[in-house]
Amino acid sequence: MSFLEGVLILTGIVAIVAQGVYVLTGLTGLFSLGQASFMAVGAYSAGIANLRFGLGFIPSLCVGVVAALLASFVVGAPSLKLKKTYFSLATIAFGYGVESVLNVSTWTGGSIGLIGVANITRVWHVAIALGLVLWVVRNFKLSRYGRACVSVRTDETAAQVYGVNAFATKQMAFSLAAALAGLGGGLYAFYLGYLSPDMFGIPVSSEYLVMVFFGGLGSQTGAFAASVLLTALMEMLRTAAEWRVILYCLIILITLMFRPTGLFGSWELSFGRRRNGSAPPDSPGALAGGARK
Amino acid sequence: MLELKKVNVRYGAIQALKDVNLRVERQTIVALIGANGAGKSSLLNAVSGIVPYTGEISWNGKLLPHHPPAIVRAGVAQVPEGRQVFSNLTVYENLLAGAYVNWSKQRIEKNIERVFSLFPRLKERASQSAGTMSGGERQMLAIGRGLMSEPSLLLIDEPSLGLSPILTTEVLALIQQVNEQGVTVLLVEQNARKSLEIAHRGYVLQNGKVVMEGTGRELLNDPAIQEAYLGVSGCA
Amino acid sequence: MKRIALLLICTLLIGVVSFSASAADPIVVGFITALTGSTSLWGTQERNGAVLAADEINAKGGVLGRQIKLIVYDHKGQPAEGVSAYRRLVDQDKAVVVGGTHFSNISLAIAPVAEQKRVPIIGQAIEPKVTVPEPGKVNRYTFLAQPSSAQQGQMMARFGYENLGLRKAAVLADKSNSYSTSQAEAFAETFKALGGEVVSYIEYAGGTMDFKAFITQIKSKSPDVMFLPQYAQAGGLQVRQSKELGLNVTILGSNSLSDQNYIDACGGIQNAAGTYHLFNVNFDDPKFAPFHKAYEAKYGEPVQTYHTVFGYDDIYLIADAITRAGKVDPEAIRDALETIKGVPVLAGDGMFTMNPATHQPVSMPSWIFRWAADGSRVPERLIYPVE
Amino acid sequence: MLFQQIVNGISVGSMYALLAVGFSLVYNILGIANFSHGAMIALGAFFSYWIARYLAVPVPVAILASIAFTGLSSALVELVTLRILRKRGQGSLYFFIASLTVFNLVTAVLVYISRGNIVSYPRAFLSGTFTIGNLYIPWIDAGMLLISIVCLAVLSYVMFKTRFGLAVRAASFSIKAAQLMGMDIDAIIQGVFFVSGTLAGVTGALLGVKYAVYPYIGNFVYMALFACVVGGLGNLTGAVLGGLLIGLLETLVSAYISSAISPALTFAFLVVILLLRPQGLAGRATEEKI
Repeated sequence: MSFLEGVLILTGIVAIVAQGVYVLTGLTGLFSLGQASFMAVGAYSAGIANLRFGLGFIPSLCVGVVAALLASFVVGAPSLKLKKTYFSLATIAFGYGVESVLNVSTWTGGSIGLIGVANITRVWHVAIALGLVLWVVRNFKLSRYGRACVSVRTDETAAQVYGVNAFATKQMAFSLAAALAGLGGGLYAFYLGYLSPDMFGIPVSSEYLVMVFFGGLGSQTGAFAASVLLTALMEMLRTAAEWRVILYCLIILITLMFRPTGLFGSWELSFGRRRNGSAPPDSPGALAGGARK
Repeated sequence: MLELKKVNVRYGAIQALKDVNLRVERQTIVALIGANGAGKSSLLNAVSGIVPYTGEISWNGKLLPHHPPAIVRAGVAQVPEGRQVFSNLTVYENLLAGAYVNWSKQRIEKNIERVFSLFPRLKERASQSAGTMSGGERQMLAIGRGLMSEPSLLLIDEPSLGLSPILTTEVLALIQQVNEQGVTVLLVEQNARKSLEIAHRGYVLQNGKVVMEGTGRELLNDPAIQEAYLGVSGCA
Repeated sequence: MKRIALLLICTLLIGVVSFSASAADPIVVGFITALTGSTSLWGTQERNGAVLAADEINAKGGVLGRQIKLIVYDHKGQPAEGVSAYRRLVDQDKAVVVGGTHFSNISLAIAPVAEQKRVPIIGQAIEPKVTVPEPGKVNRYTFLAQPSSAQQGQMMARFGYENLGLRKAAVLADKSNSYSTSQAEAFAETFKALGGEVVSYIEYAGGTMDFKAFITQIKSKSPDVMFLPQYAQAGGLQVRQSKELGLNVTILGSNSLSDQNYIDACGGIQNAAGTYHLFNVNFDDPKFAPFHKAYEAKYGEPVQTYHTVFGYDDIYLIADAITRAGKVDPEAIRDALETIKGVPVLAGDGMFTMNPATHQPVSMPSWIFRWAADGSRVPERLIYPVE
Repeated sequence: MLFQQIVNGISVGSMYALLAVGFSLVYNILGIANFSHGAMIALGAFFSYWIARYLAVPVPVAILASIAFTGLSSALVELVTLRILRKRGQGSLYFFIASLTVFNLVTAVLVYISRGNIVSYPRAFLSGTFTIGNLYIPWIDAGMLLISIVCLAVLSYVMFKTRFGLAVRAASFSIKAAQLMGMDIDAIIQGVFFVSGTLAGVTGALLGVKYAVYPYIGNFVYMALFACVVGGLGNLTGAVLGGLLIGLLETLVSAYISSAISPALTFAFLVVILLLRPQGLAGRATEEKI
């Protein structure tokens, strides 16, 4: 596999996970600092399924996705009923939990990590997965479930008055996001062939959040474009040596100041009929407990 | 005299006020009536400078700035609906907050005494948290707080919201009393009948436009108004 | 339109990334290290050492009559970044051999990729699994240039038991760092095998800054020695906090405790004095004089940490391998790396020999140092690992 | 040993409390997590270190100077991020992301300047230990507890006895209503950032004295968020209680249950507490704000 293929695969994986964050944060207004941990669950489950149970590529990926889904129910069931802030906190707790369990467990290789997962992922795998994910998320957004998510984000109480089950809607968005993170994680495991707990910390989760805002909170296109742009940017800045992270942060910050709604705002690329995305209102989501104007 | 000339307010794609012209003579009560979403609160908020607008708003011949503190200092105060009293502060602190633009301790004390004489109930509850008060008491506090900056023009938003009919009458009587002390009042009310009864003039807003104006009596007797806003039983 | 243009730019950017031509006149040697992130001090020192070595070699006419072109990339402390850097070096820059990474997790991620790409990498990641993923198997293209963590833990245990006569040990290990856990395990195993007792073995979660809960526990077991296989910061804090809680025992530590940082983290030399640590470089040895002089001339400041030597030695080992390979071919260079024998280096006892079966150095000794009250490192003895 | 562990826990907790109070000030007024607080913690640590080292002044003087600096930096962050966003009609939600980026940026700059180095103050400040019976109490811990108490006393004076404090509390309830009272909301928010920045500066400098000065010291901000939420949002007393609770819990879990997974267990406990008491420790079940 060449360098370019490697970059393309990584970009695709980032884009898949970012689509999940878009559903969760952009559509539903929930902030998760645990998306990378769902990646970890997906990656480790897929890796272990392959390494210890000899499952093939596709079945292992399925195991990863299912494991992430299960985890999303465990985290979501208690926390999604509460204020959005507590949900965010629960995701942080989940992040710490996953990291320490991975460090402690001999089954996952502890801090040394899981060595010897097969290198299977190729560009076309990721391309197909990404295409599917983009299609699913687009349809989800336009479906009644997507509209339910938007109504929960805008005003949860009002949504419930109109017959939207807010808890179920949030759980659905959370699980979809977790499943996508799990899928991304699985592909990651088979791309890298090696997993260690420090790959999936809270800082990684927050990078995904920044990414979705950078692209435009209300735009699926934006989430996709931002994942491509920022992954490429980080790679290009490799030659900047010590200045790399500083430049990366500066570029993001300046962009956000000049385009506070992100690159794409709520604009969507559409084929045929022009369709305007739903503009995200300025209702603080999670990490913003006492919601007020 | 408060004068609005060609005032426009927009929130993104929605235009809340369209070329509104409006006058409030000194020491009168002017009622602003209209359906929900007609732009009544936007108009008050434009005058208070907390929503951006285009056009001219002047008070006593001087153009009002767009900066809320300067507007309050110019003698224009707003009494927002009753839920907006600071329920994390005590009654006394709420009044202090109302006197924020005033630096003189003596005058603040004097004003507090004045408010307490208008609303004796507030005095009893001075050290109580505003969050524990009933709807009527909150409304009184909101009005009292509005008076603390010694305004010459008071904008009052929905004083009867959530109040029983008896309390509504009581609060409107208090507003009349305040007016008699020389304060000009621009009143926004859902309860069109009662507010027009105490108002010298009234304006009817519909979809962000002034569609009708006249004295309180004229409007009360207008058949179109009767049908749209007064009904048989009056608005709840 | 603007937005569609933006989209197009996104897709083009990916292409641009891969766009860097390489005229293959000089020999391209890659180097991967941490230039950003929490270990960037070590990384930049490693890079400085590597650049210094490459310059020296080039000034003497290069290797096989060709100049060395050293390309250094950052890995940010993240395994996937390390793999991307390796791929970029091999695919885009056409590097024939790669040096670096002091991070076990990053080298563990690169190792399988190196097996596919068949371009050797020689570095300082001391986890034995980097080169020997499972007993009896060796990663053909991955090499280690310093004693492994197992050997370092073992040497410390022997020194403590045999030379200092210590019998009751407490071990404190960072569960999130294999550098720490693997040394701790080796130490505990050796110490017990020698006849000592490990009274307390505590593994804590990564990122911990306050160790008083553990130190209070350790204190109740009254050990006579604490083994701290830590980075300088954590190790220093542990020592400082144990002094604060009235626990005064002999401290044995890993090679990171030789950083000047360690004294700072201890809160001053009065706390750090008496600590024994490992270090396979003795800067006081006169043979380092030219190295120090050259470094200061080039960078205008003294050497900060021993990682400088690691980068420096890596490049000389690579140069030697290329010379013996006789051609600029990754496979030949790999074979030459595997058969390094008696090549002069600065670390250890000055001679480097590679074990072809493990891709780790043969009997590479380390100095045991003691931090003296005046802030100098006093070499106690040179100790060899037992194979 | 249990008493010693409790002392250890309180010493960690008092620090978290101070962190949480500064953090909750901005949280209360904007309703959003301000991660640039982490940047201010790190700047406070580095700046007081630099002053103490290069100007050779006593550590307490250096800390005071750095507090002014972090206060101003915090106000500057408000000016170049939140102010611009508000003028463009975007509110606190986007500021959340901007503050996260500011945090990352400042950390990266400090990594660049310090090259990831760990440093300590040139001369010992509050070093050593005193004992009460079997209890060992480091001076730095006692000092931090004392300084925390002083800071909290000053802060509660400012919040409850001054005009500025009244405005901040009013704005915490409703920015719109505060504006209608003639309060200059931009100035108030700026002031809150300044005060919050000074608190971050004190904490950062003290953390630097207690542990060491290093670029990632700002990561303590996550603890501040936790303490703030567990204590009950919008409540300064709650922030203090939350901080103390987390410190104690963390220490006791490490000591008696499991050291390797103590963060995970601690956070799990906290989530359970929130499930049982959703308004937080000191939160009253008051009505929702509008």
